[in-house]
Amino acid sequence: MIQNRRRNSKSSSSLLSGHDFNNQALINRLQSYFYSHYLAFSSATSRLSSLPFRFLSISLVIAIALSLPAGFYVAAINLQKITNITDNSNTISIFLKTTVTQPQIELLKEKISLEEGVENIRYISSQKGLDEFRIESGFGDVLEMLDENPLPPVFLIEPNRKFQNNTEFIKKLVFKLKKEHLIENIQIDMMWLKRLQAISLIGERLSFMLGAILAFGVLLIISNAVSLSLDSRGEEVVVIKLVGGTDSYVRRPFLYTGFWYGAVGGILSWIFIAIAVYWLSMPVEKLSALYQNSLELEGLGFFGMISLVSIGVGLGLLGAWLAVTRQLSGIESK
Amino acid sequence: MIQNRRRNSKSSSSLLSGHDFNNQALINRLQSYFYSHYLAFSSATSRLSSLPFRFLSISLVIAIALSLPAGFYVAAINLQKITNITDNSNTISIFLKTTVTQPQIELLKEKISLEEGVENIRYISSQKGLDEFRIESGFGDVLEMLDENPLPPVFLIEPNRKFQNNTEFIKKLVFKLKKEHLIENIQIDMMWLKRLQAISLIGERLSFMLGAILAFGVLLIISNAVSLSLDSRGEEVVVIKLVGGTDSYVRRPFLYTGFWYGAVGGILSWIFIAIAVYWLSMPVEKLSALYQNSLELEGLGFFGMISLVSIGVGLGLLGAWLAVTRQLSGIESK
Amino acid sequence: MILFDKVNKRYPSGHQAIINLSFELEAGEMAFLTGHSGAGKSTLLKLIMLLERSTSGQLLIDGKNLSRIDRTQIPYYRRNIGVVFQNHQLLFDRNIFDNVALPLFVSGLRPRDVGRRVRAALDKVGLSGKEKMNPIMLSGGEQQRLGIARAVVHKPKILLADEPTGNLDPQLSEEIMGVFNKFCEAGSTVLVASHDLELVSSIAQRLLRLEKGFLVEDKKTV
Amino acid sequence: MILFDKVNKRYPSGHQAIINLSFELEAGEMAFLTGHSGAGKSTLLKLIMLLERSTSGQLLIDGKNLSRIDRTQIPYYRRNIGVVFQNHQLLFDRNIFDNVALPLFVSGLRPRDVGRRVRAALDKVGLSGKEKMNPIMLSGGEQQRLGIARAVVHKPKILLADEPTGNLDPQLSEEIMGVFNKFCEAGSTVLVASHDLELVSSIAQRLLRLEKGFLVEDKKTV
Ligand SMILES: Nc1ncnc2c1ncn2[C@@H]1O[C@H](COP(=O)(O)OP(=O)(O)OP(=O)(O)O)[C@@H](O)[C@H]1O
Ligand SMILES: Nc1ncnc2c1ncn2[C@@H]1O[C@H](COP(=O)(O)OP(=O)(O)OP(=O)(O)O)[C@@H](O)[C@H]1O
Ligand SMILES: [Mg+2]
Ligand SMILES: [Mg+2]
Repeated sequence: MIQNRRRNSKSSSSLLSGHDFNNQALINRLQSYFYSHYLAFSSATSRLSSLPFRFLSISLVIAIALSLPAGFYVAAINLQKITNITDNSNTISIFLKTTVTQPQIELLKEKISLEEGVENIRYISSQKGLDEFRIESGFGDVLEMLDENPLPPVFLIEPNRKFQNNTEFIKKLVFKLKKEHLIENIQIDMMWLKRLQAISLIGERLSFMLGAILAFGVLLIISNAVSLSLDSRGEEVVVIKLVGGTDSYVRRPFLYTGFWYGAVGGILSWIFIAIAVYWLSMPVEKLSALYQNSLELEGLGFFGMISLVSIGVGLGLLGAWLAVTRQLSGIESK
Repeated sequence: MIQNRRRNSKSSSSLLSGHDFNNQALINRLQSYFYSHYLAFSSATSRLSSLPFRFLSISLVIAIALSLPAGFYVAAINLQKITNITDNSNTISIFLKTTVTQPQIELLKEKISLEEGVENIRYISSQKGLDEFRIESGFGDVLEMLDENPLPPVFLIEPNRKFQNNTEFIKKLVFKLKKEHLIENIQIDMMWLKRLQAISLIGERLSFMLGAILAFGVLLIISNAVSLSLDSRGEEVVVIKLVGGTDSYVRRPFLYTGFWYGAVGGILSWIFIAIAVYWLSMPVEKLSALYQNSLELEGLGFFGMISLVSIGVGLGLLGAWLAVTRQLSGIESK
Repeated sequence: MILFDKVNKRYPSGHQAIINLSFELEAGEMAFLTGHSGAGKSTLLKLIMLLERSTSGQLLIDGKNLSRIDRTQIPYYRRNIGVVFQNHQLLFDRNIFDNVALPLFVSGLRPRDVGRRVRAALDKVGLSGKEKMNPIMLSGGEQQRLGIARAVVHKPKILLADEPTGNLDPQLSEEIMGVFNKFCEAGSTVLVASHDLELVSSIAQRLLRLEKGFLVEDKKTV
Repeated sequence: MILFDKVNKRYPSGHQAIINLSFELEAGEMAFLTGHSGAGKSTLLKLIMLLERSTSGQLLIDGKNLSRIDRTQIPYYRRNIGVVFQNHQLLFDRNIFDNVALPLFVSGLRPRDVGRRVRAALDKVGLSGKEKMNPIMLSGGEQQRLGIARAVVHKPKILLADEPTGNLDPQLSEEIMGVFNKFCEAGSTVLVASHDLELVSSIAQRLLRLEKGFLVEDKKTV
């Protein structure tokens, strides 16, 4: 044994090889590698679960921060969906005089549907129009304040596919219909549609802005949480370095900590949004069923959930990594 | 000296008196009390300023969290202000035919202003009306998408104060005006006003909801920050307790820490909102100047700033207090 | 001044660290506490400090029954005791002056008296002139002496020291014992836990020996 | 195995802790390091551990010049050294087993070998059967022995000990010295800093004495 050491002292690199167990098979090295990951994972997990209040409160903060941009995103895609339903099919709106009677409407509907190029005609009474506006603007019960219904009865005409983008033909059709004395006005596309598009555009812009600000906030929160919890475990980092632990060995449990914060924060935030969508979707669907319009609120979906949790995990890992690296760089000089 | 101690050992309460310096004048006690506050304050301050990155990032997180409900609040009061301007004065809107000419308008204006009970009459061209809608709805540049201006030219009539709430009189006036062939329609209050009211109502509701959620978040963030930074100073708490420090002595520097987090977070959040209001107010004021309407965006103001900073400080102190108390209760059993 | 009457201490883990211990120390008396590692010396000192509560028996300090002192009174009680801890218990984020001044600050001494007292205490242990340094820059023995300075700076009625010379060379150890001796002569009660039998036996004082929680010897040395 | 050649160490504060120090320790040799408090003993050990870098001079360990070891190589270098720290450096949020097993885990030893080795090391210092306890529940001397167990568990080529018996009674101290001696006989190089002149002089080994950073004595005891 002593002879062996004497030999080592000549081949001076032996001290730095890091392979203390040269005759150990690859499978053993893998085994101990995974074991060290398992230890880091279980130490991070048991530490977090030993302070459940703190763990949940930090995760909750992250969830709140993640929910806001995600919520704006969901609102924006739903508004866009509403506008897209009608927007693609270049609908013609025919506003009737408010004095029109039911038989007159039946007759006019019959007549228009026989016109060349008219694929489909749908009647919306002023009451239905109001309901529609109510859902799509989201102003719900507040619309009750209106003294009288400001919307006229409307025919919605969907032109035949081959004439869809033929403005010349549509102009002709409009000119022809204008002669009808029951018709007050004809519009290609409805006003409120434009407004909804505007709202959804603003919503999208806001969600990007807020998203950027809040993602930055999440990063700050997580890296602060990890860096503060590193402070209280500065002793641990020092001792592990003293007995020959590498930087990545030190980093491992903290990365798992960041992972858990981010993952649980992401899942909580997805749950928040799912609850909000569910809560809003019931009245919307009920109203849209009123006039055979299949408007269904869209949640984040499976892909969205995966993205949200991934973003949370990514931010968690990044925050943890930043915090540990900052801490480690200050240690070696001690 | 020994005799003195012997005497003390008979009057057994001396050990617990806490008044080691019985002959010390009141002024000295006050001096040392303020000195201990000064020490706690300066230790908290120097500790925070020695880690400026962490201090700023935690304050920034708090600022973001405070800004969101405060921003919603500001938006809601501004919307309410817009609606209130016209709402109080029961304005009558006279929609003219789109075919009306400038001389006709002048004549009609002259005629109406001579009617009994008409205090004030203002003309809004369809272009101006569109601009007005644009500002007050906040849809700005997106309105450019409209194919044609859907708004008619309008007279706004403000009835004489004594007829303000006299519906009988107003009905008579409307009936009289309706005979005028240039007038298309007369409304008491405008549609968009109702809608704005609706929006501002929703905004208010949202700001309360979000405000509650985010205030909770701020509390969690601050108490976590303080409780984590207490962990890393658990040693300090122990040593101070060992040499006879009272709970309030231990708590003091941490309360100052919470104070700083909350105060700086509140001030930053006020700055964020001030910047946003300034950024939005320029276009709004320019447009409102167009037709002698003194619409000025309102910021949080001095009182609002005080409130915001106070809320921040309150939450900071509360969070710190919760964290230290939790820590302290675990120490004595050691 | 210190009276143990059939005191028992059982840790929550079930270990019985002090068993049926009785002895009395007069005011102004000095005593050494020895015994093997794990005998219960530190536990005995912790009971006096109210860092641990006895499970049974009476413990009277200065005539006051410790079981009647509640949580809010503990800080005021501790201000009458100076302790040298086995693991020093220093604050590495404050300089040496602030470490020593801590007992004075917590009891609200007038600022202008603090400096004088702290310098006097540091002088006694041979650390004068290092006030502005950080304890992390001190050698093990210097840290231990810093702990001693903090224990004596507020001139406590009772001085407890747990292995105060474990990191000191024989010469320094004797000097420190001299400091304790002077303290005792000034009227304080001094109780020192130590393994250094050679040092202990060289001083004419009372000696208490613990073994597995029992008091097995109580004699005057030399 | 350990070669100091005109080594100087000056701390950033300006203090010159090691001055022009030269000596050599053969592989398998055992030596004691003594000197007054603040003489530079811990600093010397820290230089070998690469906890501090020398300001000038050559320091060769196992033929390797330490100034050529960069930051990423330090962990692998340290795995060949076992150290008993003056302030123990234990982790109070892990149990005794995990504390001792730490050097084995960081170097990636097979899990099934860890248990056997840890129990053997704890047995050597008289702490067997306490694996599941927390270090906070140990007496000062038991904590010191825990630190010794951790230093020897991975059978290092070089064993450094800084005041390893400061909290131990004379009998236990001798037993621990026996452990170090066995280690030395098995081929390790052992360097022990100690104040306990009595203990040191009772063992026939090399003795290095520092004074204010200078090496003032280098002799064989007994
Ligand atoms: N918090 C605790 N929980 C459980 N057991 C404890 C605790 N503290 C100490 N012990 C046990 O009580 C016994 C006495 O401990 P104590 O610290 O009083 O010994 P000591 O005489 O000071 O020894 P040393 O000289 O080694 O410091 C030891 O066996 C120790 O393991
Ligand atoms: N980080 C540091 N910065 C400045 N000075 C230091 C630092 N560490 C130690 N010193 C000084 O260097 C000198 C030697 O310290 P060292 O710890 O080597 O002494 P030692 O021989 O181990 O003493 P002891 O027996 O008391 O542990 C001491 O005077 C100490 O104040
Ligand atoms: Mg002890
Ligand atoms: Mg030392």
